[in-house]
Amino acid sequence: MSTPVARPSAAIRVITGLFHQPYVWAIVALLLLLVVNLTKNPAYLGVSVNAATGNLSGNVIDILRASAPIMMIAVGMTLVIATRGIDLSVGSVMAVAGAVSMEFMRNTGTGSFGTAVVAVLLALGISALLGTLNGILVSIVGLQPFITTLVMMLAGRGLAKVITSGQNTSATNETFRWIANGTFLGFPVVFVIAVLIVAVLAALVRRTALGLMIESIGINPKAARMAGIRPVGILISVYIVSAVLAGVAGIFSTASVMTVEVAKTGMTAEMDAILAVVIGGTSLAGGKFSLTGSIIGALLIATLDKTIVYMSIPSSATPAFKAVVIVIICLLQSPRVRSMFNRRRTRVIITDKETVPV
Amino acid sequence: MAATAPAVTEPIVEMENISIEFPGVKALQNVNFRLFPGEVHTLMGENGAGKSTLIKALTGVYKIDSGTITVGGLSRRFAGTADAQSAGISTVYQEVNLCDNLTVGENVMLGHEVRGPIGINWRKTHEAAHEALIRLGLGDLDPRQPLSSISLALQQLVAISRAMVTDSTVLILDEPTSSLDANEVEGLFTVIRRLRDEGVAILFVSHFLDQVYAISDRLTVLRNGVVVGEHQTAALPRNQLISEMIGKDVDTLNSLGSQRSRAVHSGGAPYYSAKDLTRKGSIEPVDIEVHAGEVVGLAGLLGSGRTELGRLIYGADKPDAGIVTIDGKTTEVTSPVGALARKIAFSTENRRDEGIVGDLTVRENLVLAVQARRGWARPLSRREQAAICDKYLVELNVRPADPERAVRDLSGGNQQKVLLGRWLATQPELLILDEPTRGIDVGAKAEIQETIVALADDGMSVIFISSELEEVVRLSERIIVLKDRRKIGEIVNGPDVTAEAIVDLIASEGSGA
Amino acid sequence: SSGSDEPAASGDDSGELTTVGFVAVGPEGGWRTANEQNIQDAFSTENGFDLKYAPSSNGDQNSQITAFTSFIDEGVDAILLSATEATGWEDVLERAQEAEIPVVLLDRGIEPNDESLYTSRIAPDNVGISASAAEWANEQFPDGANYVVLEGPPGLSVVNDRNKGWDEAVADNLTKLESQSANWSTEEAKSVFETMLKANGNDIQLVFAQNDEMGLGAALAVEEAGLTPGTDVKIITIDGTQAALEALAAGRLSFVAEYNPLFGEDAIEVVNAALAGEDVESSIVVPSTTFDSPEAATAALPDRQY
Amino acid sequence: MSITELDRPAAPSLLSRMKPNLETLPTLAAVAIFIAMLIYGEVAYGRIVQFSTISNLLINNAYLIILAVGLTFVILTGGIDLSVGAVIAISSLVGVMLANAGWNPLIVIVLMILIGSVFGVASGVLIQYFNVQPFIATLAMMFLARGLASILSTTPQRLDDDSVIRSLSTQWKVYDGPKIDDLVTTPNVLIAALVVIVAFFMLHRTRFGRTVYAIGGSEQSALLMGLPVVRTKLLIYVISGTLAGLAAVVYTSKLGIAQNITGVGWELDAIAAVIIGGTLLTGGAGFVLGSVIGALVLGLMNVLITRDGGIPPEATTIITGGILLAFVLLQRFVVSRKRKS
Ligand SMILES: Nc1ncnc2c1ncn2[C@@H]1O[C@H](COP(=O)(O)OP(=O)(O)OP(=O)(O)O)[C@@H](O)[C@H]1O
Ligand SMILES: Nc1ncnc2c1ncn2[C@@H]1O[C@H](COP(=O)(O)OP(=O)(O)OP(=O)(O)O)[C@@H](O)[C@H]1O
Ligand SMILES: [Mg+2]
Ligand SMILES: [Mg+2]
Repeated sequence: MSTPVARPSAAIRVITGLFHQPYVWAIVALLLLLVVNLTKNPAYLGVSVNAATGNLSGNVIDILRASAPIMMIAVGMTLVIATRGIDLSVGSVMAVAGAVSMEFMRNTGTGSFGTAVVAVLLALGISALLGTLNGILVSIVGLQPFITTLVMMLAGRGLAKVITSGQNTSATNETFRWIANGTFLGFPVVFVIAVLIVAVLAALVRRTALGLMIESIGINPKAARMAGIRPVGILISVYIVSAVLAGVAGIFSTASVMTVEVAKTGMTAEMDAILAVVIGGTSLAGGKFSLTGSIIGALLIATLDKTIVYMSIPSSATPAFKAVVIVIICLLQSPRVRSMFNRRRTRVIITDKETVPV
Repeated sequence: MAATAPAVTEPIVEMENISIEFPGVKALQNVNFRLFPGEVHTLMGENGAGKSTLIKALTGVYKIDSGTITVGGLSRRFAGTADAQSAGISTVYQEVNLCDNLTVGENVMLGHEVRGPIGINWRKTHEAAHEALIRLGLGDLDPRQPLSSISLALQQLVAISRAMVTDSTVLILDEPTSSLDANEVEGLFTVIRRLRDEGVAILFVSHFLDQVYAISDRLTVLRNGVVVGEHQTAALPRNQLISEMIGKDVDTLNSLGSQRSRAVHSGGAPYYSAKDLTRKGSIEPVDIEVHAGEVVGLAGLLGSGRTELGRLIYGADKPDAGIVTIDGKTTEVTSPVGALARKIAFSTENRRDEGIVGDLTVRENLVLAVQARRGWARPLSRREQAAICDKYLVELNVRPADPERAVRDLSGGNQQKVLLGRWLATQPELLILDEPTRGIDVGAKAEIQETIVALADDGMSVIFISSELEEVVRLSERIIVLKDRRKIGEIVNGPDVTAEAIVDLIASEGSGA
Repeated sequence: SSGSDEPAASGDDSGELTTVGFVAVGPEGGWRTANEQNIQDAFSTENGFDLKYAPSSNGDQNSQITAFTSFIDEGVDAILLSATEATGWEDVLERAQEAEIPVVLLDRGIEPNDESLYTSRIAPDNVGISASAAEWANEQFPDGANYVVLEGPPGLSVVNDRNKGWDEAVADNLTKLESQSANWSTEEAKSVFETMLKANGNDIQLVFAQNDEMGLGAALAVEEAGLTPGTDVKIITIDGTQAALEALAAGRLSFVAEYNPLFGEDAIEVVNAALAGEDVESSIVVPSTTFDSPEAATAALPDRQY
Repeated sequence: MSITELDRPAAPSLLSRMKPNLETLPTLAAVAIFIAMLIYGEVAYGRIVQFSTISNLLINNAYLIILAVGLTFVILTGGIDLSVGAVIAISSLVGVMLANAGWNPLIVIVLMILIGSVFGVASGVLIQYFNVQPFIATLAMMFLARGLASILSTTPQRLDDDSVIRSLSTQWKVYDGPKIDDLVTTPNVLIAALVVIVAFFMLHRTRFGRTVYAIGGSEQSALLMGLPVVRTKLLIYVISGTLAGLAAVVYTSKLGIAQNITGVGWELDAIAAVIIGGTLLTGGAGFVLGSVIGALVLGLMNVLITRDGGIPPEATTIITGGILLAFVLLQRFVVSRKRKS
């Protein structure tokens, strides 16, 4: 058992390091939640090797595992939001991806590695398809992202039900199961995969000029166009990315129970994602975005959910508890309150919101 | 060297020891400023000197760090424009601040709508708006037409006419003339004079010396956030004013010949030529040719279609018809992307909405177009970006020359310079400049003009749009004159060509719409 | 279940079909799908019916009321109602009466239970079923145990009924550590129970899962924790879907109380009787069995239709 | 020419804004498509264009209309309010409990409405003074309202039949048709109608309303034009909250019960209604009348799906989505066509 005290002190050093970051308060809140849990059980942060399964086990591990799907959709959502859009369909896409993979594995009976791979590819493929649809409707047809993805949210949920003909299909495939329940070097495989994907994506947007272009489109579409940026391509691709990542999330959450629950999988996931993004310091008005922030946001939400159970807060009270936490974080992030913390004078800085042509 | 105040003793506005500091910039330092009833007082200063900030400090848009503000004898700290307005101070800020989802009339009357028994009386409201517009000579502008359908220049006038609706004791105009042409300016000035004679105190900002001398009684000169002088305008020689503004004597302004002698190389085949370039409802068929190393000016009145022609050539609007030949090859330019690929660049007149990307840094704004042309996959290396910044921040002396500052925090003029830099960085063969010197201070303006000439001498083709005819005449070798979205003539520049001559041409050509 | 004999073919001999509006809940899980499929199969054209199926928009009562009124306006011959919620039906039921349309309640009853408002109610007994589960628990743990409840979203009638039946029948020496909602979901149940185990240092002997899905999720969590379901932690579920019985047969669940979804035939009888003007008993309880051993499950599995 | 424009007898504000131009077009399109849906329904299934169906369309969607009106204000400024559904839950629960505790029904009704206002104020303060983004602020309020409701009671609370609140849903037969085909209305419907009228007046005939549009156009400009931006933005969230409270009264009186799970997802319905009505989510353009149409379109859509009755259970949401999509596409098409000509 590693000592719980070691971690916070380290984290505090991190905070002092990036105090200027917008998501610093998310980190603070995250630590506070952990402390809350510690009050119930000082060994909360302890990680031990489970004799029976040989895996690392512990609350932290659980949190990492639970955060993986949220992380996926949050990161995709971040890019969409940066372009002044929003993607309400991620939850349904999760369900579709899960449904496709489960149905495939059930029907092709074989529990082989190959089956798992094909299932994954199928799931991601159809997700990409739905994403493309979103992207085309938003960028070429010029519908409002909110309504477009709202439609996709309804239709996608239905599609999932059609695919499994209303059943909660389950299948057996060790490889597939391993994705969600296995561990790699002690870490949950889902988490490792998530981190890898995020790393690749981050490199893609930050090491190339994509990030810059996405941000300019989000900040001032007209100016971006005049500067020779092609909005269409970029818009379509961010919606595809968002959908594919949602597909990954769908695989994660169905693989953990090897069942797709057409009416449950990914339900209200979009809210979690958006929360994570905003808590991470990206503005829903579009423009500047922070992937790191969104990841921290995702971790925070996972921790929050776990804390609620760990502190055995009665389920009827959970929404209220969530609300309080969210409000606190938002207040901590607000300039008004911040200025009380750090000396800097706040000044009336007006942010202009031009309307996007629709 | 404070000048003696006019007969009226008590200043209506008195600002003492005003200081404002933004992260990294001392925008104002212990500024003292007095504004008397019945005077037109001009704020002079280079881009970034602190003029707009001083105004925003007065109206409470920015909180002041120290100092006192006295209005009408009472010490005040306004909470914002609304607050200031209720105290009789109406303000027209630098950038056009209107709502383009509303009609012209609604914009003029917002907050002052005429109310009847059953709420707003729209007929009366629009009538009132109409009257306000008439006072600025916009009688033929329909108050019910959407704001978005009128040109930026008109929008600027509409913004000013808002101030005509309320009768206030103080009227603040931050660069109201930046995109107006001679007639509009004259119209505006008559209004200003009348108001002054009615005892209104008017605070005026402009970079046009002629205008300043024409209208203002006194002026206060700012440099780097410090007051360097308060003068009776009449008593102040231009050169002294200029040297006070930029802190050193400049003769560059005169060094550049009053007119550009027709260059030899513009003989052969034109680099760019368009036949019957058309867009329904915006431009009737136009022929235009630009040779390598030639500056072609577009002259015309407001709404004559200069901007639209520029946008058409750049592909910002899709032409309906027209044969375009670039460097001997016939092509089509239907989108900014296509234009950039063909080494055409267009610097917009609408800096805020179509130009800068506010939240991005100066560096990102500078490299944006270059990067866009390279495509997302081939990002400019840090070094390349730094190179671009160093080159243009210096060349156009943007202040503060800090590439990592958010461009929206720059002063209007400096934003304009950054934009110009963005387009120069793409090293275009054909450069279309729509009001490139809008809001640029005298010194910088001369530098920019020189830059343009230099670029042309290096073989770049330039299409130059400006509401300041003198400027057009000074820089262009040929001048295309537009009226009512129609090309009505083409003048080869020569000693006998003057701004007046062009105005006459426009006036003589048929009857205006 | 009863009513398995030849359906009264009143539709057939009089050539044209009887229009029946089915105000349903819509697909939400194994049990519901089975139940509504069964109804739809029963009221087939062969049996002389034209069934109009109107699922709710994810369980929103208002959408059901809209559908119900719409059926009245359309003037169907009879209405089948599986309400998502028990309360708030008086007005529309009265309108149905005014329109002389017989209404048969499926599964969920109404509150207050004013029998004059509807023809008959056909349903298994939620309270009774969860009570029987509790009794099984009592005899399994004569000298006490720690247990947790995995319930549906707080506020639903089902949840309240199943809690009621359980709490009334469960013995005092079984101590409820906590009760959390897992929204009927396997995935959530797994995540919730994994944390419950950690929070209580694995000292949980019994889980009362209010539906099969959540029970299966709990079982997974138990296995992940390296314990064995059935021995270390006994899991009770309600519904009796195929998946649950398979798990029971495999010993991963310990007790499955069936909540019998197959009462399409009974519904047909009632509807025909009502249309023929005969009077029918106002409440028909659908018999439901319980499975308390792998053997029982294995026996039942072959002819399990859902 | 503008002179002649002005000499013309004044076009009443309604007409002058409703004459087809780019901003009114989406709304007009919505109306047209709604009518088309009615006709299609009548032809395909029959018994659509009849008194009872239309009456019920209004009766069943009165609450949605009220919600949509509230959201129109918010969305016009470019904001959003996700809390309305949950606010209905808490407000109706408290209302019913108090009523059953023997409080004076009128006081109870006022309280129910005020509860909505309180949540509105909370959202407004978070957004205006703490720069919390509307989406998040109101999401938090949604959780809070829902949570408080669940804490209050997870069992349905039933209103006594003789309660005065119930009387709001008494059906007045305007015209007594054959069997149940009557033209009926309820006080609730009239309340909704009143709300719409007042809202229309506020938006188009008061300075407050114009400020709402201005903020939607450009908040910065509105500020620099000296409009009371802060006050207005606060107010619109109060309005939307208050109307949610009113909607709670209406819905409770109709159902006679209150539950912590009432109104899940209604905020999306209301938002969809507003958008279908032709309001831009980015703010600045749209009409409250459009939102009413939007609400009715959604209602009618459900009726049609029910009438069809043959749709496989899994496919229903697909159909709903499809119709929505078809709707906005058609709207979009009409508008772009208009823009060209
Ligand atoms: N909101 C802000 N945040 C940070 N710095 C600012 C802000 N506004 C202005 N500044 C800085 O304050 C200085 C003065 O700006 P200001 O706009 O007053 O100049 P100006 O005299 O109006 O110039 P111009 O003639 O170009 O309009 C500039 O250096 C500018 O960068
Ligand atoms: N007098 C006017 N009445 C109505 N619309 C006008 C008028 N003048 C210009 N516009 C509109 O402004 C837009 C741009 O005009 P444009 O900018 O090309 O003219 P311009 O010569 O560039 O004048 P400016 O000096 O304002 O740029 C066009 O859409 C045109 O319809
Ligand atoms: Mg300025
Ligand atoms: Mg122009």
